[in-house]
Amino acid sequence: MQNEIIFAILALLTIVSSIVMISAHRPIDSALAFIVALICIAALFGLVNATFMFVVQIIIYAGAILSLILFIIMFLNIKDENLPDEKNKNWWLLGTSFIVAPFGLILIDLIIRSDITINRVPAEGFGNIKDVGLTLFSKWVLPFELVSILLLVALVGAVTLAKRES
Amino acid sequence: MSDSLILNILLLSPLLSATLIFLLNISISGVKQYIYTSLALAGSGISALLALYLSYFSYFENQVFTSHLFTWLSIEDFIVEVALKADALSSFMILFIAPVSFLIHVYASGYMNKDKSYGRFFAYFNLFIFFMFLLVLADNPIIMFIGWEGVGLTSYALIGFYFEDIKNTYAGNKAFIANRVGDFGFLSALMLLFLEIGSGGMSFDAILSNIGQIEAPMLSLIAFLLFVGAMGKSAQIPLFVWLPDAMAGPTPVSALIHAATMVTAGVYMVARFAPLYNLTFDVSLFIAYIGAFSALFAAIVATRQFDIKKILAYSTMSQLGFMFMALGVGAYSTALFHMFTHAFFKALLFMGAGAIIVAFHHKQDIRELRGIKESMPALFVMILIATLTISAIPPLSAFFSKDAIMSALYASGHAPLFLMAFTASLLTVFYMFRLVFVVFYSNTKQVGEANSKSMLYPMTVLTIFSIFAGLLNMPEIFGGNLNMSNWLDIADKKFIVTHFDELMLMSINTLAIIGVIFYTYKRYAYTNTIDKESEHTLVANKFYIDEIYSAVVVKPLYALSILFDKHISNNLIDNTIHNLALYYEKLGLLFSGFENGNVRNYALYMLVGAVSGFIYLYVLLRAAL
Amino acid sequence: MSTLSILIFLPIIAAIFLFFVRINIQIVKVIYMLVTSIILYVSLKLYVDFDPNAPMQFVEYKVWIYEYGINYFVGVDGVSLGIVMMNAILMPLVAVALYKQRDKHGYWIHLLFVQGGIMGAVLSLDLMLFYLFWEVMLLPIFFMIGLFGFGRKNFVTMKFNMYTILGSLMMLISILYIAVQYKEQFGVYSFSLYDLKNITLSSTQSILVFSGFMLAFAIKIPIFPFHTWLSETYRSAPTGAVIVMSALMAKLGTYAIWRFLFTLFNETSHAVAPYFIGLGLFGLIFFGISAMNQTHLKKMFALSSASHLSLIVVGFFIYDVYGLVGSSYLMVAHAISSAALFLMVGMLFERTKTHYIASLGGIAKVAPRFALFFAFFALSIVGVPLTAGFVAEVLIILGAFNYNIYIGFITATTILIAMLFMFKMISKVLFGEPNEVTKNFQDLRLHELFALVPLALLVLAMGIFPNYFIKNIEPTAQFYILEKEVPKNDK
Amino acid sequence: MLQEYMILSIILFCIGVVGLISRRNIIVIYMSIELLLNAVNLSLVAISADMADASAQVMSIIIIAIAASEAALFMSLFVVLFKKKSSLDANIFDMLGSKR
Repeated sequence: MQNEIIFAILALLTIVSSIVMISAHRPIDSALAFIVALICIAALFGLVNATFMFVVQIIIYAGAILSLILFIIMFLNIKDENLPDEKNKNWWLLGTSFIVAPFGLILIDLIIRSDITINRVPAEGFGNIKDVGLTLFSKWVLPFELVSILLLVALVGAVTLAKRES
Repeated sequence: MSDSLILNILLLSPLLSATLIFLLNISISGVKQYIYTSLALAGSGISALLALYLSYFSYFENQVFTSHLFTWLSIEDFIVEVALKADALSSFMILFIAPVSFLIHVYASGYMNKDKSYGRFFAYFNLFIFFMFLLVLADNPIIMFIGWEGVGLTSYALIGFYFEDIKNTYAGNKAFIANRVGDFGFLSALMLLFLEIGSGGMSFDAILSNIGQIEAPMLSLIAFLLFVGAMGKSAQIPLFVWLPDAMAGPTPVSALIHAATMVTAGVYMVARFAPLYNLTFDVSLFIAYIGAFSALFAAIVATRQFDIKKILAYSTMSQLGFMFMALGVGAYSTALFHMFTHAFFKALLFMGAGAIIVAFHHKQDIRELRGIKESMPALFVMILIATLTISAIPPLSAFFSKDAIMSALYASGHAPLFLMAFTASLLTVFYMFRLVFVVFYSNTKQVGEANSKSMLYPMTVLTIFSIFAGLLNMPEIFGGNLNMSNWLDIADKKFIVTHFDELMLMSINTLAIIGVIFYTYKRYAYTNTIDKESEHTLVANKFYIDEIYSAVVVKPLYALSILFDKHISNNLIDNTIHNLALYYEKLGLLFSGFENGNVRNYALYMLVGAVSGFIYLYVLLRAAL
Repeated sequence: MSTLSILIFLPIIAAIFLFFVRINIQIVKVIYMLVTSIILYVSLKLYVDFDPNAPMQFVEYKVWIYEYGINYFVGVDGVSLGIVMMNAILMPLVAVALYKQRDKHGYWIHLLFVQGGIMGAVLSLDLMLFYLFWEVMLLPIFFMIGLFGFGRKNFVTMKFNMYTILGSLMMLISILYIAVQYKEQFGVYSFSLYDLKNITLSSTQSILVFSGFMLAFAIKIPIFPFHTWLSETYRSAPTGAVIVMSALMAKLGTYAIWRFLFTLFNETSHAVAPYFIGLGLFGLIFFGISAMNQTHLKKMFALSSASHLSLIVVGFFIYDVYGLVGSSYLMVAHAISSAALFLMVGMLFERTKTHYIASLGGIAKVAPRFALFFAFFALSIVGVPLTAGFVAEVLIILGAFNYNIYIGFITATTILIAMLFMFKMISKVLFGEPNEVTKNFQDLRLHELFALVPLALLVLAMGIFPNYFIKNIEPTAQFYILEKEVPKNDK
Repeated sequence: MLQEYMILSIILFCIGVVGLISRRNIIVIYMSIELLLNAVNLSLVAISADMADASAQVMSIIIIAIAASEAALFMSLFVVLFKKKSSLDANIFDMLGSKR
């Protein structure tokens, strides 16, 4: 019961902060709202015993990526006149919501109607570093290596992109 | 020599000489003139000799020469042999065509002397003779049609011979187009003829013996269409317009093609189909009336012409009208007889005119050619004899032939025809003597260059022919026995005229003619009447027939052409197509607005698509859930 | 490799080879001459070995795409022989006449390519193969106009191509449709002409499929309302392309009517014949009269060609032996004459740099040989006796009179129609006094004579001894007539 | 618990899509993309917990890694684009479209 209440609060917080994020005019507001959302999601991870994911989410997303975004926003010194002139922003949001709504509603409908839960009882230490690490380096070693290459490529790409113009 | 070989040589020697001259002319420049002359004269001379030989055997021994060259076409029943056949009629035709051609060749070698296109002229000339022989000797109408078109083609080339003046070539175009309108009729008739009775063979004998199988209306149609061909070639109303303009060609051309030979092809063709016309009285009568109108019309127009060659051209048309009158009432051999005499005296007249024209440096207006009697007495005598002949003064040849036509018309019982013919023949006398008196009997005097002998000798020969050619078909009344009619053995209608009537007719006719000569003498000899005649009257302008044709036929055709090309093709059809393409392009622009480069818009389209697909699937699968 | 395959693939292979090997233009011309001469030799041998009385000869059959019944299936009979010979004769002569003018590799490569394409389209008896070659021969023309043409060449070539491809696509749909029908009725796919003619279609289906084919052919020929691409295209196209289009490709349209429509849909063809005769006769007169007012030589000849092609269509659709033989004969006769005329117009343009009738004149005085040949070929278009056109026109007129007397009279106007414009054109171009443009007109050179003399002799020979040529066509026509009369009697 | 997680994931995903499409600010667009990834991660982790299998968590780790590399590229892109046009408007960068 306790879990359900925590979940409800966190979910509400996530949804509200996400909505704030997509509708805020200034990017800095969005980014701050997004941090809230990300931390809430990390908390939701923790709620289902995914401790390692909880840590990763906090460190990488809320820590690394979001700080990078904030750094960039400040670095670029974005002023109001640099922001796009979004007069019809709210209409767009509303319209797109109406388009997306059926999609979401249908999916929710399907989820509610179907019985997808298995409720297997987790073993001891599920979701901690050891468990995830073992799975990662035994079953998923090839994708892991590929991702490392991807990261390398992204690194090189980012450097060249940023360097060429300067 | 075998029969067929003679025919083949007769036909092909002009072609051969034409080809040789042509190749020489086109490949080597500066060939000596005498080479052309000898080639040309050899070509026409050989065929003239052979023609005489042929006619001799045909006349005295009733021999029929045939020759089969090769099969032209053979598709199912449509079998056309290139076969030659010289029966009595064909022999008769070549009897005057070949010698007259030869004489005019000789004449032309003088007339065209020093002309820069000497070789080309004789190439065309010999080619013409070839086609004319083909026309006359062909054993079936399809080959005859080839000859028929061929003479038209060479005539086109010769009328426009001096092509530096584009007007001459327009005259040639006019001639060919008018002829082709006639050929349209001729060809249609041949096709119908074949479809009706062609399976029995396409030779003249086969056709004429099967002709009874055709039903009456179709037969009349065929007869009429054949005559349309004759109208074109023989310059009858309404297809005569080309003949006066055809005088643009060199004078030997006018003498040979537009007086003696080609224009008479229509007469020959109708005579050839005599059994057909004997079955179709209505068409025959139509022919007779067309002939009568043409004769009268041409005679009237000729009385107010000033160009010496135009006068002769209208005279030719008028005389052809006489022949068609005779054909129309069924007196075929009479018509042919007139054609025979006409060939000589009309050729002579043209050659005389040509001699005058050469002597006076291409002056053709009779008002400028006055008083030339003293300077060229021989020419004067010959032209006078020819004029007397055409006026049908006894005992010159045309007297017999024209009188035979008159009595046939009289006996046929068609009074209007007879009256028109009578008027036309008196008008003939009038305009011919007008020409003679104006040119030769004048107070002023002119001296021209002397004519070459090669021009005068052929004329002398023709003068003799003009005088004596009548002997060939002397009527009974003068102790003759109609040799020619018996020889030709055409299905003539027999007209019974009493000797008294015939004598009366002749004497009235002759008296009237002499009266007209005197009137003309009074009016034109040593006077200035001719200068007072206006060039702007209705008659002098040929009743504005050319202008009417232009307004009724030519201009509407060009208007139609503009309508078709500019309005229908371009504006209607092509613009519709272009507009279709344009609207298509507009539609494309409409859609290209969606592709604006904003990736988030693309995402929106994707989303819309995905969502609608999703909804569709959901609705579809709802039942299963 | 057998005869027909050599005819089809030798030029194409040579063209592809030349395309990839960039060598001196002189060598390209030599190779062009060599290849076309070999083709000419092979074709002549084909003509000699041809047996008039056998239906389909030199047949070659190789499986290509087995599952869908698409095969390499070629053969020659009396009708296709004419076009094959024309293709073989004209191509080397074009080169002989033009070799000094064109110094572009592409020109000759495209010509070789189009020769192979036309051979393929004429000889193929498999519908898919036919469609393939039908499109293949279009492409070189597209490029030739676009690269070497005059005036608004890009627009014109696009218009021409889109127009033609529209028709071709309709034909493709029709081909696929009847192939599917065949599969439904007989259980296997086949695109062979002789298999497909056994299918039974309802009259509606038949008419729809017929129209699909007919649209392609009507645009190519062109028949009356589809003619608007014609005069602009001919005007813009370079000499080689015009000759190919007027002498060969347009004839292919009429040829295909006989080969495919009469074989596949004989009853439908019969049923719609009156409409096409009407359309053809209208076109005959319409194009002839339209040509009267043209000021541009090539446009005038384009319309003249269209007029004659309408006559050919009439000859086919009247559908008796005279009409069929006459039309096939006219196809060949007109191919020679129009090719020669367009060739001479090309020479005229090379010398005077103008195509306009009004600015020419007096050529006969300065260049008698040119004038002689020009007038000769123009007159052979008009159809004067002793030329091939005359024979053909007589036969078509005979067939038309056999069909119906009124149709006969209208068809007979063909002997008047061509004159209306041709004689005035001859007068204006050749006669009169030479003007500034034409006074230095050079007479025919030796190599040009080499190209024109054989054509002139051929026209004469075909006009004087037609039986020698027609005996190769006639049995084929008879064969078709007999085949047609069987279903007629069943009714 | 799984159903609720899934529903939340769907809602977040929808919000991400809405943001992605309707905003013109490229930074917000970027964050919307991140939100999409997070929504997916959420559902993956929930499934992983439900099935008691760590594989799904590994997948989300990989997704996070991809998101990180994406972030690197995006950041450099922001810098480049902003330097070029000094604007964050996505509508300016439409060179792919058929301009008239």
